[in-house]
Amino acid sequence: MKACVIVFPASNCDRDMQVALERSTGKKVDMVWHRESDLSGYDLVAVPGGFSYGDYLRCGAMAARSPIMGAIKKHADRGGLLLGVCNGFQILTEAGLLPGVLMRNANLKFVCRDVELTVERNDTAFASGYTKGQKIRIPVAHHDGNYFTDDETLKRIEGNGQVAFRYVDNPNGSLNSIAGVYNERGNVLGLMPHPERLVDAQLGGTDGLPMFDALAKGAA
Amino acid sequence: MSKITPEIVAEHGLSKEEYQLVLQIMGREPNITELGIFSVMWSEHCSYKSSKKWLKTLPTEAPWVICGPGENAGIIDIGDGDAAIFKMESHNHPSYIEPYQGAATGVGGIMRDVFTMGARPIANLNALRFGRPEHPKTRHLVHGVVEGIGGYGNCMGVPTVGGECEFNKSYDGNILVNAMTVGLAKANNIFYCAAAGIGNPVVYVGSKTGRDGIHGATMASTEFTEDSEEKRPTVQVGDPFTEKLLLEACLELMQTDAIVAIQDMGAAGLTSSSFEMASSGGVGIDMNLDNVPQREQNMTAYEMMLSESQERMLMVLKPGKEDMARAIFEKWELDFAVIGTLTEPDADGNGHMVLYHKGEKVADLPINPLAHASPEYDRPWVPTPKRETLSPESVAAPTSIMGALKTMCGGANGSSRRWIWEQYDHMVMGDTVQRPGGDAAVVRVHGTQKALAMTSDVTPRYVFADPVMGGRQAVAETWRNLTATGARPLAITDNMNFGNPQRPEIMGQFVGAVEGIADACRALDYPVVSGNVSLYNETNGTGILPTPTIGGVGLIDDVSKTVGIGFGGVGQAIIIIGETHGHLGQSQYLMEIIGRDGLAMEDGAPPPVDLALERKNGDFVRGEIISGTISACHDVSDGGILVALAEMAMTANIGAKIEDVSGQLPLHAWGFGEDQARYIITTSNPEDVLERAEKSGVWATLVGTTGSGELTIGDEHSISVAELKNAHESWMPDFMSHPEAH
Amino acid sequence: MKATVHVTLKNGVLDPQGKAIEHTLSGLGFKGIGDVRQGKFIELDIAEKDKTKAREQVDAMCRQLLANTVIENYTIEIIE
Amino acid sequence: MKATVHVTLKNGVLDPQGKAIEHTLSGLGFKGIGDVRQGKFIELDIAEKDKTKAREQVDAMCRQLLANTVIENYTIEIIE
Ligand SMILES: Nc1ncnc2c1ncn2[C@@H]1O[C@H](COP(=O)(O)OP(=O)(O)O)[C@@H](O)[C@H]1O
Ligand SMILES: [Mg+2]
Repeated sequence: MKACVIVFPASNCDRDMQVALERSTGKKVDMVWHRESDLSGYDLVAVPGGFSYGDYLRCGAMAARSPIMGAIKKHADRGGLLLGVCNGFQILTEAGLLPGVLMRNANLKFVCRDVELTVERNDTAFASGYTKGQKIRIPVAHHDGNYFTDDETLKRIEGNGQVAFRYVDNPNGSLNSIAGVYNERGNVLGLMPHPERLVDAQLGGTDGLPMFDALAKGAA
Repeated sequence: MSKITPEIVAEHGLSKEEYQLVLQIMGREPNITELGIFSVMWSEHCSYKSSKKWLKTLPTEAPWVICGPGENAGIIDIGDGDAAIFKMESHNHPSYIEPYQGAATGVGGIMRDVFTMGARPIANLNALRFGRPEHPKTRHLVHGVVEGIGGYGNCMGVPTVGGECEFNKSYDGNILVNAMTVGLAKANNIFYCAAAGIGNPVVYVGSKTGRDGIHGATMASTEFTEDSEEKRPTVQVGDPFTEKLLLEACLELMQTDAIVAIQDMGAAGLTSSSFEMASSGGVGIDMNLDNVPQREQNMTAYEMMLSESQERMLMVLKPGKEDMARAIFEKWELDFAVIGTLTEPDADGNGHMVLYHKGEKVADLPINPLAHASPEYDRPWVPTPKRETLSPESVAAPTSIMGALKTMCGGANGSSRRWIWEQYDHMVMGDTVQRPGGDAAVVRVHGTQKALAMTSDVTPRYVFADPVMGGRQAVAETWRNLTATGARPLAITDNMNFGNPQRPEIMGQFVGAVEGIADACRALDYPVVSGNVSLYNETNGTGILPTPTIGGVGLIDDVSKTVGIGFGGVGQAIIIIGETHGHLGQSQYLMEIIGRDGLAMEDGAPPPVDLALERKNGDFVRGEIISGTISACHDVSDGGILVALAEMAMTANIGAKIEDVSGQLPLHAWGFGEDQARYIITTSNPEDVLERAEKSGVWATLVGTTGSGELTIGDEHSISVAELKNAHESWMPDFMSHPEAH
Repeated sequence: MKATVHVTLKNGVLDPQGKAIEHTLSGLGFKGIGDVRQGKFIELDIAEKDKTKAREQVDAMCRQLLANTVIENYTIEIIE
Repeated sequence: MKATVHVTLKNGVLDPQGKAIEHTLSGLGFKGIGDVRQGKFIELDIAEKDKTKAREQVDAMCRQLLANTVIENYTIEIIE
């Protein structure tokens, strides 16, 4: 299992993601600068949270036009695993790799707290460590996590079972309380909550750990 | 060149005497650029002219202090080659004028102070003081300040883990925004500001210079009047994105051996950074302003020297390292420009700052006289009159004890600050072990089992009533808050927010507070390693409550041993450490329930602080935490025992049954009195704890047991934890949900 | 040349900022306010001297970066 | 009536967003782009039928909420 974390200017959960991945895989996880253009050696590519380009213009918009994005698309097309968390999720939607957009939170406030999520499916490389319908506690920390799509897309992703996680108590106004979505093929996951923040009991919980353990096992 | 008239001198905030000194130093009339430089260098903000004399009396040394006050931030040794670097700084005036940008740039500035020295910031705290909730501007200010702090810190990816927020009429026209940053560095890779090496290049990095905040530093040093809203264009806009890049680029360059000296451009931008570097190094600088990266057209030398554009740094590099350094900054997409060279001091040993612009010499200033011979005042002061101690019996009882408790927990100053800290990313960087809401935040040293505990505290009404005692209390409270997590308190930073020092009674508050802080630091082995002074916090002649904010940092050797404030489970014994005398003078009970404002002599003296007792009780509690015998710990401060118990109950969602042990005291004095040096702990092993307390000569009383959903005292007084919590959690969101204009 | 771009949300796309403004305005006592929408307004200088080419260039910028065409519309004005 | 408001940063006020957009556009290969500034554009419906009164009302909204007059300017257009 070879994993890497993409670093954009002002990514800031890159180290957190690296720590979580290294903990589960037991292997060194590379940091890849956004100017690079080759990801061919990796099984898993993680696009971390943060404020790439200051969240200016639209969250994720400028990062989605970075040189590395070509390689990220290739990786996804090839069936490689691609995980976008928070700003990473925003970047993947801006890049068209995942459906929908993330708008400003309904109350216009940044929100940082643990939220409860329902695991919508567990037949993917990301969620096989959970049970379907399981409630897990994962932190959110974002200003723009309000998931939105047009009706047609919404119907489609709901119909395809592309919803990965839902909020139990919607913190940001997301449509259908959607906290994370897969692409059709199920090898790309984007989610607003930060599973990498709860992989260590000392930090108050380990509900994020099964995701990284499953990825480490699945892609081994 | 325009002549320097008395009006121009006055506009620059220089007194007649100060201008005479300028003439004497220069041996001629200065030009406008030179005058501008004098004015910012000698502003209260940069020169500490009113406070210097007193600040020198603070204890600043301990075996673990690597660097005390004087540099950008203080540094302490935390073992294993690690150092913690921290400081607090105010951005009060700018935040009143433009709360979002004022607070944001305050956070940006303090982070630069810390990473200039080679540290990666690992935590931010913020101590906020606003006017009364009913004041028409308060809501707008709270909104903007909190959003600005979050906007900057969140983008930087540095967790904001703690702080304080208080509402009081005295801040109606003068809010306080004090921001603190704690960073981590390797003790053998710390960077200072002293320039050295004649001929070495002086390099500018970061954002371009615009006409931002020109005269910001002098603005922060003059009293506010109604027309100061006119000074608005001096507000700077922060760019946290650029600062994040600057942070990464600087830390990357710091891994090489290229840097001789580095200094951030804070207040008074290029002027103060270049003068500080040159004066600490005893050298001169020739600077070519044409090379300064500029955002706007036709900037004058005056404007460039006084601009407070954010996200900039000045460095002296070793010769030949320019290209390597440039490559790093360009990778991070930042400006990099060689703008000067270090020069020999003259025959008298004075370095000169010589500025060139468009081929002309536009300023030539001797450095040391400006930096060191700046005025130092021994301002007249009068001691604050002593107040009587109120007897417990003299303060009226509430109609209902639990009703009073609910009012206090659900009031403007007793309610939860969740509304604030949920807008701050307090978990990023993956080491926040204790999140906001407890006594002190606990942040792990990355990759180790060590952790730093940090907190900020001050009780301004105590300081007003008795500056010496209030100063002691502020230090003691931070020490207690750190202790309550199991940390060994190591050092403090202070942020002295006061009114107009030209008024003897205000100066008296300052002098008293410094004395009290110094007492406490000495007694607790807890020196001051950095700080900041903000004077003239006064509108139309009314000063703020004296507010010496103290930021404390402590070390936890094994983070698995730390405890929080939530009751540690059901069926645990509750023990109060420290003796209760029912001190209600200046108490939160007196303010919130009796409705006093604390200003009148009849509102009494604040609780006395016995520093030896603080130390004894605190050392005992810390020992118990470290040996793992207790499951929760909370210090007793505002609101006394009952508020502390309520906070422990609400945090854990567990009630408690408390015996009425008030004895001779009225129950409300027992429950709400604010005697110092006390803690509440829970344990499953009360006999052992009590026995050890007795052996150590520490007053400890078993008062009850945790459990159920009610908080009950004796047979008569009871309230559900859910009801308390609802009151506690709803005040701030309710208050802030009203629409506000600006 | 100078170009200005207006980026607005498509019809039917949720506008949390507009909603919040509307809510606050009525909270402030303004009566009869409806359907507030917030968009972006971007001004830029371009070296291109030909008006048609300039417009084409700005159009490309909009498609590639300035607007998210899944949810946003844009209009371009070329000045001078 | 319909009103539109443009909110822009005052001259000389740093525009970090504009700067970042400029940078990304040139990264995308667009040449000769300078001085990108980003502002806000707000559209709203108002019940007021009188044009002068409508403008006054929107002006009050700008001062109280829509613009931060410390660092921003605004212009109002009343349509219909
Ligand atoms: N402005 C703020 N920013 C972040 N955290 C805050 C702020 N104000 C208060 N808090 C947090 O709320 C909790 C309670 O604060 P406070 O009542 O001042 O604590 P104490 O009385 O123990 O000093 C603390 O954990 C503190 O860090
Ligand atoms: Mg406390």
